[in-house]
Amino acid sequence: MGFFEQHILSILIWLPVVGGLLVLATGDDRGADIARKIGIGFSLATFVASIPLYIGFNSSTSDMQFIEHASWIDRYNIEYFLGIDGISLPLILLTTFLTVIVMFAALSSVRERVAQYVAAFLIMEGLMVGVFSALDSILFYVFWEAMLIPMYLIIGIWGGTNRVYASIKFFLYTLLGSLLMLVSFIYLYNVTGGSFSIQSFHDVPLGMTAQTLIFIAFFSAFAVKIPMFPVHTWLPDAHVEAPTGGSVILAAIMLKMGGYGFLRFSLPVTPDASANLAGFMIALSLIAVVYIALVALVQFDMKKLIAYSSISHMGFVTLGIFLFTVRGIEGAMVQMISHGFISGALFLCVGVLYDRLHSREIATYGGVVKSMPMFAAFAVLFAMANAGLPGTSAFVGEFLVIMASFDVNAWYAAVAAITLILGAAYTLWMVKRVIFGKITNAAVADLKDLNSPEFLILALLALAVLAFGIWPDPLINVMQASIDNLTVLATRSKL
Amino acid sequence: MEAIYLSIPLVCLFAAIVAGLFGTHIGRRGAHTITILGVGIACLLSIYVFVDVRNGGIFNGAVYTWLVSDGVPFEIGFLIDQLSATMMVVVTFVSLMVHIYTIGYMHEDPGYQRFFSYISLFTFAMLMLVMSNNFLQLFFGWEAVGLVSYLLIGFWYERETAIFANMKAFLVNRVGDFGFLLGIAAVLFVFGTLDYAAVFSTAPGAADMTVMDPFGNEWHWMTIICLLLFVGAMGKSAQVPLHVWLPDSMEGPTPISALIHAATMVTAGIFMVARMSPLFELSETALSVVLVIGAITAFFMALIGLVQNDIKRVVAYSTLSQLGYMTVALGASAYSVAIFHLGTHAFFKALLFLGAGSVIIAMHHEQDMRKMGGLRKYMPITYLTALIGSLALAGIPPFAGFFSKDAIIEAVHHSNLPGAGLAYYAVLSGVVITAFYSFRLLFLVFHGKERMDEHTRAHLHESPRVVTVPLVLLAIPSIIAGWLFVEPMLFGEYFGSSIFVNPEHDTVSAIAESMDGHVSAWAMMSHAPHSLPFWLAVSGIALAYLFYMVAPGLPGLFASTFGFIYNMLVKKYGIDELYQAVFAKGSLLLGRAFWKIGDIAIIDGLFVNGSARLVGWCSSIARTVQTGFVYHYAFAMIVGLLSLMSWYLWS
Amino acid sequence: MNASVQFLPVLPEIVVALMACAVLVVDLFLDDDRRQISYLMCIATFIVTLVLLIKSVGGEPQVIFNGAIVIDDLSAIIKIGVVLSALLLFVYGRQYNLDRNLFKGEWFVLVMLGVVGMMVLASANHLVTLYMGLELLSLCLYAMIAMRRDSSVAAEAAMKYFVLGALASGILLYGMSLIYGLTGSLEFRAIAESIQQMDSNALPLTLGLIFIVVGLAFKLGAVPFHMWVPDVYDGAPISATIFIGTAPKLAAFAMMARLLVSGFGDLHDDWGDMLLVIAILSVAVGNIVAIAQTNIKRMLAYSTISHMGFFLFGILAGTEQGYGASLFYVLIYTTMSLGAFGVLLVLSTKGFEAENLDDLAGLNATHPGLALLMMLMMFSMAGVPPTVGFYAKLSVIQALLSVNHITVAVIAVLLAVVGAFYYLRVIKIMYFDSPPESRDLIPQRMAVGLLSVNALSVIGIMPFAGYLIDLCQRAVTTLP
Amino acid sequence: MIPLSNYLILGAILFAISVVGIFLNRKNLVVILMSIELLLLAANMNFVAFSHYLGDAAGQVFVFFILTVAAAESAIGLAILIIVFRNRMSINVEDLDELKG
Repeated sequence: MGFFEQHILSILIWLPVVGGLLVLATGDDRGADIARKIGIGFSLATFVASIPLYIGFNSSTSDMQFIEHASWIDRYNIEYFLGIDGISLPLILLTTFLTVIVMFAALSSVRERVAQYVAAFLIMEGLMVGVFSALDSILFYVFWEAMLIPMYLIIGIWGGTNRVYASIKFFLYTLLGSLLMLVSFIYLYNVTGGSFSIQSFHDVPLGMTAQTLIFIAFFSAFAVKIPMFPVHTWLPDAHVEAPTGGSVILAAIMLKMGGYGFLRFSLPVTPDASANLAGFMIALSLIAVVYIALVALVQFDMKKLIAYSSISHMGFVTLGIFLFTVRGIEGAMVQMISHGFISGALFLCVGVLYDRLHSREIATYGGVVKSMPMFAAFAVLFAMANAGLPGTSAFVGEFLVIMASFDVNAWYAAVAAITLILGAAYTLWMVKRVIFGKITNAAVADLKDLNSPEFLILALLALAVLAFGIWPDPLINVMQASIDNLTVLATRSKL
Repeated sequence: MEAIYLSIPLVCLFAAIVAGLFGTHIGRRGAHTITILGVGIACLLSIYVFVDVRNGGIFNGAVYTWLVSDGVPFEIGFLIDQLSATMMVVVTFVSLMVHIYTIGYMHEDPGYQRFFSYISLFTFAMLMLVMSNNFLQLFFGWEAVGLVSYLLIGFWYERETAIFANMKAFLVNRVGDFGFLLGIAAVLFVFGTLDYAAVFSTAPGAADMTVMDPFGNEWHWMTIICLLLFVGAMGKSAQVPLHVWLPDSMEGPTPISALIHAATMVTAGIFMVARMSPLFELSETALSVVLVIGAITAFFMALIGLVQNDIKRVVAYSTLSQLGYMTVALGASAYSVAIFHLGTHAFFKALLFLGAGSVIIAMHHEQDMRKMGGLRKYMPITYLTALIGSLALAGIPPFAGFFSKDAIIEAVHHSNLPGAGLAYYAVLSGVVITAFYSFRLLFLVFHGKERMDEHTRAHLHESPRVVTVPLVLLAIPSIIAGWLFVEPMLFGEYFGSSIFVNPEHDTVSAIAESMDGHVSAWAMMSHAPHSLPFWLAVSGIALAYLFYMVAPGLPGLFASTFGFIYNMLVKKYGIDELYQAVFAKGSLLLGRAFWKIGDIAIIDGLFVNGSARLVGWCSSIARTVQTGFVYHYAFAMIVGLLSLMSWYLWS
Repeated sequence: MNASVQFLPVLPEIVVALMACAVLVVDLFLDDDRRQISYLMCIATFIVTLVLLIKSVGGEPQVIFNGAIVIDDLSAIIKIGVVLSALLLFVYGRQYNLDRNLFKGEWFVLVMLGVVGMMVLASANHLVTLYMGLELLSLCLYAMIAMRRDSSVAAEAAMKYFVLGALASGILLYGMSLIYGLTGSLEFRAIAESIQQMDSNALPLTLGLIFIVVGLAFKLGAVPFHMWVPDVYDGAPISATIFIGTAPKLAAFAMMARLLVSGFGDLHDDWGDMLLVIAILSVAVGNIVAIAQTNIKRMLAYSTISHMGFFLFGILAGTEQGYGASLFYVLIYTTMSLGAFGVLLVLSTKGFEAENLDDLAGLNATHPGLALLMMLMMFSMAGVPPTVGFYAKLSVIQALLSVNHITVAVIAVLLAVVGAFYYLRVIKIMYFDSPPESRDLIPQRMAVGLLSVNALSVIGIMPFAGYLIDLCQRAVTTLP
Repeated sequence: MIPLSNYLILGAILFAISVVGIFLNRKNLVVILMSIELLLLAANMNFVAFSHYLGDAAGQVFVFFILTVAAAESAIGLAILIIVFRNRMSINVEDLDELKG
């Protein structure tokens, strides 16, 4: 094996980070074009470099692959330990893909401090790949937390009017959760007799009290991130205020880290506590599905609406995870990937409108289809996907989760399936008010349809959404073995 | 053969994509050429397949594996049997007619290419639905037709009513899908597979599986499954109480009303229940529910049709009512009759809608019947075909509707399920009403005084060839489809094994027995003058003649005499208002409460910002301790020292 | 034993002390234009001392001057830290001092003597040495704060610091006298030995310990002996604040570790509990009160208080790992403080003190480089990875958890979230707010260059954090 | 012979007086300086007493150091006092309250 094959994960992490630093060096806005080009170049390179992961991935085993191992902080046995399995692989590919999209989106939507913007996203890409590939809990934590920094700046610098409140709320909310997680990592380190390796956490026996406390700590980190009711209120604020690219990455990838965390940590490390508290988690998930959908219904701000819809969809993810069945977890995973595409696309759509009229208010628009037919077609497609229409990737996840929850308890499925109605209601109502109808605002009549970069990114996302909707098997196939293994880990007792 | 199966839907999809994505490049001509070509090929191939199936060419196989979850494969595949082949022919034929008709109807519309793309896409989706060999793909098609319906109802997106109607249609359908998806989940739970063949073959064994609900009642799984699936059918086939979307869907262009909201999509629910006959047969409770719901729909929706003035709405309520008839047939286990009626209804209802469309074109998009009249002499072809359609709808022999409707009524008559008696009277009285409103329409539009304004009258003329040819082509099956198919479909081996009927419920055989085995179209027709339904239909027509030709003052008199009933009918029993107030307003209210109170006041206000404020408050308090006076500082140190000391002294 | 052999280990101290005298003399003959010479002499002294110190790392631990001085890796690391920070703050503060008429021989001498005091503290193995080092340091600090004769706040700060400092050393001395009386010894090892032979629950001993702990806590600025910290940070000129806020914490660690661990190791149960209370209070008060501050120097003062709390967590764990963690923490803390105050120094111009939070508004727009450095410092202080502040927190929390102080750890991290708020606010002001109309800075290439190295090291150190932690851990092995 | 405890009590009393002198006095800074001297004296008292009773000279040596430091401390203290006075024309303890909060 060559250097590339051996260090592919490291390359995926550090290539964009180096790119980001390079972009920072281009300095002020006079270098904006160069910054954008470097950004696109590095993100494309990273995406291309991530393809061999999929090609070389052996989907028949649940073992970690593409492992990299190096000592780092010997005294605490903290290692630079990377590797992926079927759960992290799709998320990594999603990350590299969406960063390319965001870079293209930045072509037209960002005008000031371009270099810093591009740099923040590139660095964040590296960190996100790091989160999904770290097998040492402290390494994981480093990536996990470090990501807050660029995101904080993205929201704060390029955000909307209420950006300061939103960015600080975002940061503190997530920091609170993750610090408790850190405490449990260290606790586990002591229990395992000096190892921060995630796999050793999986194997260490734990008493019920310890498990419960650790579960709560993990919960506080992941539930905030994903986010679950009732710790979700940072998300609408952060989304609304973030610039388009920020919202995309936030919704499409950062939220998935919560789900990933549940899968990687909560379930296998504290199986008994998870099982004990599963009812509670499912209850919260179902509340999220219904309560948040209703809240989404009454939003005036497009971004806020999509943000709430994200929370509602993430309710499906947590529901699927805490069913403890293979199908439920498969559904949760597919839901995460699919939501990555769809929410990203929806935020980009809002971004397209925002770039033109500088308003996110639903009331500003109406009859957009008249002036922007191409855009409207995409918007309706993604809206339908958001409503979980079969044939789009969103359906796959919802379908699997509902099927799985019926197996566990039909009432769970019944409550979850309400999303079919409410999800369609809030999405289509927004579509009705924004895309269709008579043009009431003169500015809307003068809107220009998509330019070619915008068309390109939306088309790419549309393709992804449809492709995974029509043929999700390749996606599921990749994670099958890992999920089987995870279910085994999650259902055996550790007491 | 498999290539043919595959190419039937795909050719439509291809045409839709070309017309949709490259509409501006290929132009109007290109768009309609390619889509008509596509649907035409699909129609021909469907007929070929139909013939093949009649010769025993039944096929059941997967196209590809959608995904494998937890060891269970979910596949996309085709089940081509008598049932699906029949549906394919009906769908592609009506669709082809509508395609051709559209050239004339939409020729001034700027969204011409888009429209063709949509209806081709619809044909694709509908074909996928009927050809499916598993529940998953059924749901796919189910939702896809819903999507196209949504797009087409809102085709004129600048009309507020249209975009309201399409959202309403989608949402109400979603309520049905809610049940449908849960039904599918229940199937998967009970049978561990979603494949029709596998489910049906193991279904009898699962008939006795039960489950307890939280209130301690015992439920048969089969009842639960069937009821849930039927909820889906109720949504799509617009059964009470999920019927509210269908009349509003008339906001779409008329070809759509014909194709989607009369002939094909709305019958998907009927098709689905027929397809699930092996399951429904195992649950009398479910059948009973189906029967009652169908009867309610058939009767009460027909009543509303009496008072509508919009030409399309009359047809729409008649569709609702006829869907009720089909559902009643399903409930009476007369699946073959239901499908038979589905087929005949598809032809004559499409015909009526297209005829109405033809009138609307002539009237310059005026739809109010009170402003029409005497059109017979301006539009002879339209009139003639509409007459055929109306006769078929009213159930006058030898038109197609007679056979199917008569069979339904007979089947209900022979059914022993709870609610069958009620259903029987409902469908029986429905016959009068049906005949009345269809001829009311005919008289108001084509006969009597010419009530339109001068300008319109001056431009009245028969519609162009592209419009009339489909009318004629649809009129033919409206006449002959009945006596052509009634014998094989109902009493022969037409459906083979594709429909399963429990001998205990076999009402169709009971009809045959009641006719002493002399089952033929002629026998039915000759029996007609001795049967109640026929005379009811005739009396309906006669009444309509009386009301609208002889004594035009009578309707007004009745309306004022029975004001309460009249108003209730005009208001459609107030169901729309009720839903609007309870569900739409209710969820908005709930949403706002959750948002403002739950999210903003409690979670954010109290906990998030509250804790921030608490810390800030602590901070401002704590900083006042730092007074600036050095003796206070020293005092603090001494206090610290002394407290440490006393801590150790005491402990 | 040969006398020269005895003096060689303390050569760095001797060099600095002699050079302080030399500068004092030379400076008399320089006019203001040639003050540069004494400045360069100081720089050269520090560099030479650094070289000497670095060469001494890894040597055998030795106790000299009849047990008064101990020379080991711990002392070497501390001294390197002290001299290095003195060197940096010399460079950072050059322009600032020039602008404020503080660029004078006396100033240099005071810094150098203060450094000597800290070096003595780092090596002190005897109560007398400890006291002498402490007083040498303190007296220099009092004088430095008061150097701005025309500033009434500086005078006030100096007075307060002086009074409270003297009170604290009085308390410390009183404690020492009790310990002396009970153990009959002034040398740490001897004290430890006699404690071992005593009934460790003897109340008078605990009493003496309390006095000593209070004296030490004052030096660190831990609650409730912290009251001087905000006022002194605030009132002193920034070039003095940076001195007070950095190197002395290092020296305090050495003093604390040697006195408590080497001297009172057997009384860990007692002082551990005392420190626990003090530490939690410090973290709480520091973080909470900092939120209300609008003056960045005061804010950093409160932040220091909370950091000292975290730093105490390591020591109070009473394990070798804990001591190492504390050493690591205090080294990192010093680096961060140097960077943060360094940015303030660079931002201050003649007649303008960059000391209010608003003075940083929009820094990213006008000086993105400085803003980046300050941001790194803030994130590092908040303990956000990948900055090194995180590893520091990680290691002390690990130490806490290893002795099962789980609740304390949870409280500590919750308060850290509170703390993150005001660090974020600084970043918010720099990055999200709009800048003032003009912000003209004198280019200070040398200072900014070093500052960049200083600040970037908090992130650049990441791959090598392992080595640094290891170094700290090895250094504390000689303690018990 | 006077028992050790008497010396210690004296030391403690001196200590207490000086501490009280520091935080009770709100008028004159000079009094605080005097209290500080007294504080050091208390420690010295203890050292000498212990030294004597232990028969160990180290304590008395320490006292010499302390005395020296005390002298330096007073010098600096008075110098600061003068600066304070120059800036505010007052040596009132209560006037030193510009820095707070």
